[in-house]
Amino acid sequence: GDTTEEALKIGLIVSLTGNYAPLGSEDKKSVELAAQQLNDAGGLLGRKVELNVRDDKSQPEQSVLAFNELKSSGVVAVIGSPFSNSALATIPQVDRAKIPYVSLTPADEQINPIHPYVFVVPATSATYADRILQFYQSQKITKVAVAHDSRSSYANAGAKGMQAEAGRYGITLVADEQFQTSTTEFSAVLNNLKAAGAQAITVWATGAPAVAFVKQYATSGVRLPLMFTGAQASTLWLKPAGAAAEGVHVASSIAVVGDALPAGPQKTAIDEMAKPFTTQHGYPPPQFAADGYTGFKLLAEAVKKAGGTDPGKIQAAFEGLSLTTPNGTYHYTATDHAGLTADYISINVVQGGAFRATDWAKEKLAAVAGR
Amino acid sequence: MKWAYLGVPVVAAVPLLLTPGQLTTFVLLGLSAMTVVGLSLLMGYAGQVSLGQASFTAIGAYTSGLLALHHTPPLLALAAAPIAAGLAAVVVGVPILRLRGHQLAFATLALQLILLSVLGDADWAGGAVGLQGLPYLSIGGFELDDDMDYAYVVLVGVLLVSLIAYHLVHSRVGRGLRALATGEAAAEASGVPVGAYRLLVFAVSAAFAGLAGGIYSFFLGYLAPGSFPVLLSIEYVVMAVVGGLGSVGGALLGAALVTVVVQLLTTLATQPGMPSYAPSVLSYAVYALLLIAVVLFVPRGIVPSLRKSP
Amino acid sequence: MIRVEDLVVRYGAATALDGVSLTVAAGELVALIGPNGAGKSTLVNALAGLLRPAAGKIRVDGRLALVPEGRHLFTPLTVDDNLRLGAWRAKNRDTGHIYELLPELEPLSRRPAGRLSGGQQQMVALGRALMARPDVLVIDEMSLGLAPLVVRHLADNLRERHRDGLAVLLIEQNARLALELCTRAYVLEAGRIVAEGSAADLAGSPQVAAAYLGLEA
Amino acid sequence: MGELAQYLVTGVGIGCAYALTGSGLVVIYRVTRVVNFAQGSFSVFAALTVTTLLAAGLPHGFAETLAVLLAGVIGLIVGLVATGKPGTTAQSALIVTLGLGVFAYAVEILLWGDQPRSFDGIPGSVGGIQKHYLLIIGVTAVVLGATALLFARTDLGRALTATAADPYAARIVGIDVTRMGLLAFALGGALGGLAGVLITPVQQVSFDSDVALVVSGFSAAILGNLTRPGLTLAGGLLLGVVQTLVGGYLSTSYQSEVALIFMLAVLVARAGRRDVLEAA
Amino acid sequence: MPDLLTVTGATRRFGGVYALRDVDLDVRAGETHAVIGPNGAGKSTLFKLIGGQLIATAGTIGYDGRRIDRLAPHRRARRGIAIAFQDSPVFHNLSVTENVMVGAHAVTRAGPVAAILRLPRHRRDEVTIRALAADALARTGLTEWADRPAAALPLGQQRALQVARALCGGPRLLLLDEPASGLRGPERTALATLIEQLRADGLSILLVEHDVAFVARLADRVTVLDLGRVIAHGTFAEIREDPAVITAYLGGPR
Ligand SMILES: Nc1ncnc2c1ncn2[C@@H]1O[C@H](COP(=O)(O)OP(=O)(O)OP(=O)(O)O)[C@@H](O)[C@H]1O
Ligand SMILES: Nc1ncnc2c1ncn2[C@@H]1O[C@H](COP(=O)(O)OP(=O)(O)OP(=O)(O)O)[C@@H](O)[C@H]1O
Ligand SMILES: [Mg+2]
Ligand SMILES: [Mg+2]
Repeated sequence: GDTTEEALKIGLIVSLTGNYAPLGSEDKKSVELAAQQLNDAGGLLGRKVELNVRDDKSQPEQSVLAFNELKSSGVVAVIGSPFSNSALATIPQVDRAKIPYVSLTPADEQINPIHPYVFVVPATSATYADRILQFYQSQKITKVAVAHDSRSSYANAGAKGMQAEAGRYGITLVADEQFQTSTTEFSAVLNNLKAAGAQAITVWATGAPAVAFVKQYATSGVRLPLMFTGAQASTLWLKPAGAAAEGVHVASSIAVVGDALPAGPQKTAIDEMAKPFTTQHGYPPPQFAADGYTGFKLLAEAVKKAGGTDPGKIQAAFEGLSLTTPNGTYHYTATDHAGLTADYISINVVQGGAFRATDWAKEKLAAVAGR
Repeated sequence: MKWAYLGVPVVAAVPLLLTPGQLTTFVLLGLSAMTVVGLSLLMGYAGQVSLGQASFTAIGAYTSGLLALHHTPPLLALAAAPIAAGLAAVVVGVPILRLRGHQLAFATLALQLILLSVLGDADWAGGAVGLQGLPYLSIGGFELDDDMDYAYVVLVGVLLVSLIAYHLVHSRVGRGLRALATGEAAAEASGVPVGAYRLLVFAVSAAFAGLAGGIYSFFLGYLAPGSFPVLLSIEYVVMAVVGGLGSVGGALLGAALVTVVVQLLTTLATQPGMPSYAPSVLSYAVYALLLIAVVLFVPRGIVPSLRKSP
Repeated sequence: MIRVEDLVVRYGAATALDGVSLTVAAGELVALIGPNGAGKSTLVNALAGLLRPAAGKIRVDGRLALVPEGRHLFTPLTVDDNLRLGAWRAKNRDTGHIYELLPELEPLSRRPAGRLSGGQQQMVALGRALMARPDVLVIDEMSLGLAPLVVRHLADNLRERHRDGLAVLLIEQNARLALELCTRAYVLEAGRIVAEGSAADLAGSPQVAAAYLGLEA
Repeated sequence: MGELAQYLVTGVGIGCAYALTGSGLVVIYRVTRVVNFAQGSFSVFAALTVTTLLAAGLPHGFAETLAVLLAGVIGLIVGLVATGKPGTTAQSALIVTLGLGVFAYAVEILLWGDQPRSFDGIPGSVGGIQKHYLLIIGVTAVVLGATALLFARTDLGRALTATAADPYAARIVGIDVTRMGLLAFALGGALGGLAGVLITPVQQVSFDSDVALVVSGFSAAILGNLTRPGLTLAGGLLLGVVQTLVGGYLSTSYQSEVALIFMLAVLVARAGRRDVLEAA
Repeated sequence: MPDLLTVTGATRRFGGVYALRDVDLDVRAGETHAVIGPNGAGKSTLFKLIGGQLIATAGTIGYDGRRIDRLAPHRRARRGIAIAFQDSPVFHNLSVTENVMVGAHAVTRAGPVAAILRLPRHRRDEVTIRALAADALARTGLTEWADRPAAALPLGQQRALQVARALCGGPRLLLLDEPASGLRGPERTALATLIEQLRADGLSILLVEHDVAFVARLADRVTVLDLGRVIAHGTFAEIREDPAVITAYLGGPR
């Protein structure tokens, strides 16, 4: 027998290679940061936390394999991939294994229907859709055209979410153009969007097509206001898009615009992450980093509340958890495994190569930041 | 082949000695080996290059997966996998086997891209997200729910496939195949039904891939078009060439070598303390260098070179 | 022109040439005869620098051109291009004199060489070698697949070029023709030279007659 | 109507990039019988190099030329590794190029990271058509015309073709087979580099863009069985135009698949006709 | 004797070039029939039409009382037509014996299922094939080369191997396109003897050869082609006096 208390093992499946590597590597950095902060502060339940990192290579089946392997090696819980397909592939295994799974991807299918052991960190696509529609309503926009990547579940769910909710805000969707993750040429899509007679365009995409889209939009002469979603709320999109992104709207989590917030618990939560992250890596944490950090915080809180490593108890602890994190204040319940409302989403505009919260967003966010 | 019979009990003991992670690798390795044995038969004996072999793995996997989801007894669903893949090969083979060499290689590649696209948009096949939560394989009420079980299923599969390949090659048909690869006109003039044989070997190799796909679907419980990218097909070709074309042993060794190297690199690169670019840079560079070195210094493939070093 | 001393060539473990020595002087017509598998083609390939000898010396003075066994044409290229490539090192790429020598080829000049009959291809192979305007010509099988009239015509032409100073090392399935055409000859058997001398003497030797003259006309 | 013209020009422009990549494959295959799987890396490497050179303040035109030349040099190096060792078969060389393509990933990620990059081309547009597409088309026409002339009309071109047709015979007539092979790789590298440099301003490249490029280039070249520059151009344009038309009038989701099916149909139909004509 | 093979009006065009034009030819059962003519006369083309490697532009081919000109080559092989090509390389990835064994495809049937399951039929066929191959090797003097890789054969033996492969299928009609080319005196004599034996065994043989002495010795009848047309036929003694044949092919006495 070991005399020293054994470390508490937490699995982390992220994409370190392949398309989602940019997201996954930020997740990894921030989860490592959160774990280090926790260990420095004495650990969890008096034990050190040890991360077991697996690369899903941006391939869902690798995530499944990694999960099975982590399960066999006795982890307490798993923080899962930023790639939505990876998460969706792994969740049936989670259902079987009954190990808490904290997901870093926003796909709505994860919480609808509820999988008892799955808890989602980022605001889901539908939540984003909701917030974007709120914004359009405030701007008196009634006809919106959507373009989305039909191969991404994030984008599919987002487009579907807008479709479902648009009516509530008195908005009609006049076009829904589809493209693929591999599409590089958008002149046809832009032509069709223009022809649809919309007042604004919302694009649901992840990765490379979002950059190509905004660049071709800039030269196409389509002058409609353009909105991107949370997947673009990082320098990964902002930098390659360059000047083409100026004036474009991007929805993001509240963590991205921490500077614009009044002092209060929300700003403190963001600063706790942003300051050391910036010192360590030389740039402020992008949205994905905030997700990873938040996910770890939530998990640690649930374990603490459960008072042990029994998976059933951790699950029960999650379903009554309230916590203010860089992403906002979560309230998980037995029927809500998303935990976050649209109130914590900011609508920004790109100005001078940075995301600036719109006045509308500032006003809305200030209302929740102090709570 | 005699030595191979001795190898069977040795290999059969291997799964017992492996850690959970290694066991996963072992299963995946075996599945690749099954496909590569077929590919090696196709390329090494019949001289037909396929850059789309993973499409047959996909067809097998989806056949099993869909049947199992629709409550077909798992064993039956598994048996359907190689049959569906073989039939698919016959259907596409009739037109495309008129093509030779690179044109055939292109055709197989194109068909795979098309298949992936169709699967990606097919709601009945789960679209791009794929099929989730497939049941485990069960044999006579006994559910195979752990990697160890699949290690043995795969072993049986590899053995079966190797035996079929070996028997086929060492026969009248096998000689006909090898002959038509180098001298189509002369082979045909000797009575070799060239068209039928081409189709046969194409279908057999597809069936092997399909069987592997079927087992894969039960093992993983999850299928998506993205699990069968074109790069996987190319990886199969690399395995076949590294091991040595036209040799069952070579196919097995090639698959083993490539799988193990990739696995080792992944493990190494995700070790704590590695820089964030390590996973990609390290694994690409080392993989590439090893591949180049093996191919340059053992150009005929490992097994043929061992067999008769000149 | 050509001087070969104690040449040894191996394929793996098998020795194909085992100490062969041979000379072709400037302007000389020399025949090399021997049974199938004796090593004649091996010797030719070594002469052309396409095989690395295990031992021995090879010296070639002047420009050497080769008609290889099996013709080895550039099948996708036209007859004319094949001929022009024969002169890749010689800079004069005018093909006129070849069409004069082999008028059968003229109408075929723009056809891909792969679409010729066997004999037509053999003519192109000969023409290509002559395009190099060689000082010494090595012919591995001259009459292979050629109609009797063409063979006779070529033999006459070789004699003529020989008078203009061309040296030739000739391998020829028809040993009688080879011995008629050449002044000297070597007999190669199982990788060794077993006889050499004037062509007339060898033609008269009963052993050679029995072994190589067979039933040719 | 304006739309159709726009799609056609865009399609031809993209098709040109495919044709250039395909021609690189053809030049190398025609001379060495090696299908160069590293072909796409030349484009990626050149394009990424341009981003660096431009950032370092080099003027447009100069930066692009330099990058194309560099791609030629890289082609030469790939050729040396893949075919330099005596006794390397075309098949093993193919796998070596594959390996080199993967190796390029490592180098590119180290130098430029794994995110897509792009740079500006010729700005502006005429009649809804980006001017840059016209540049692509013009440059491609000149370069591929010259390449076709090289093979069809010059002795060097014949010697290059002869090298692959029968390396043994090529050596017999005194052609330096190794040098011809390396020349082909250098040329192929430059063509690949050109494709990358031309197309990047209207798309963008990342380290793994090479796969899509190789597949498209291969598709273009396959029409001429990897040996005919003219048919490769036709193949590239066909592919590009069918793709944009499908994207424009049907659906962007299926554009590349429809183009592939189209190519396949052409190939199979042609093979069928040949069967009847010539069984041997 | 009845005709085994009847070619009527055979025509074959390559683009604008007629390789064969309206050629008639018949081979009787048990005869050795030679086809001679200048280079490019169309001899090999004629053989490929009979073997099925080329399809005729016009004309018919009858064999054993039935038309075969639409039959795939391997079906013709099954009916007993074997062909040794002028230029076809050996199967260089096979050993000499295996090369010959391929020839036995025409007379055996065991298919893939028999092979995979190792059914008795497979075993029986393997025994038959080995015996046939051994016999064909012996008859062509290749026994001592049997286990070598075919790629390493010298030219003469490669030609003999073509003949052996054709023989191994136990044909009734044997097409030999320049079988003696590249053979030296003694090998040539041996081949001639073999062909005489085959004729005595009742085989019909169609022979192309530029060695006039060889043809003179073996041929019962000779057909002479020039520029794709038949310019003469008859016994060797008859055609050798034919002025057209002398100008086109044989040349005058010197
Ligand atoms: N590539 C090779 N590999 C191994 N052995 C070879 C190879 N080429 C030739 N040989 C062997 O070398 C010997 C000489 O062959 P070579 O071709 O030189 O004979 P040759 O005299 O030209 O015969 P032929 O008259 O039939 O042309 C033969 O025993 C042959 O088997
Ligand atoms: N694929 C082809 N395309 C075009 N022309 C061809 C083709 N094959 C053969 N020919 C031409 O058809 C004619 C007949 O050729 P064939 O090979 O039958 O001649 P052959 O009588 O066998 O000659 P040889 O004695 O030289 O072997 C020749 O003029 C030849 O150039
Ligand atoms: Mg020889
Ligand atoms: Mg002929």
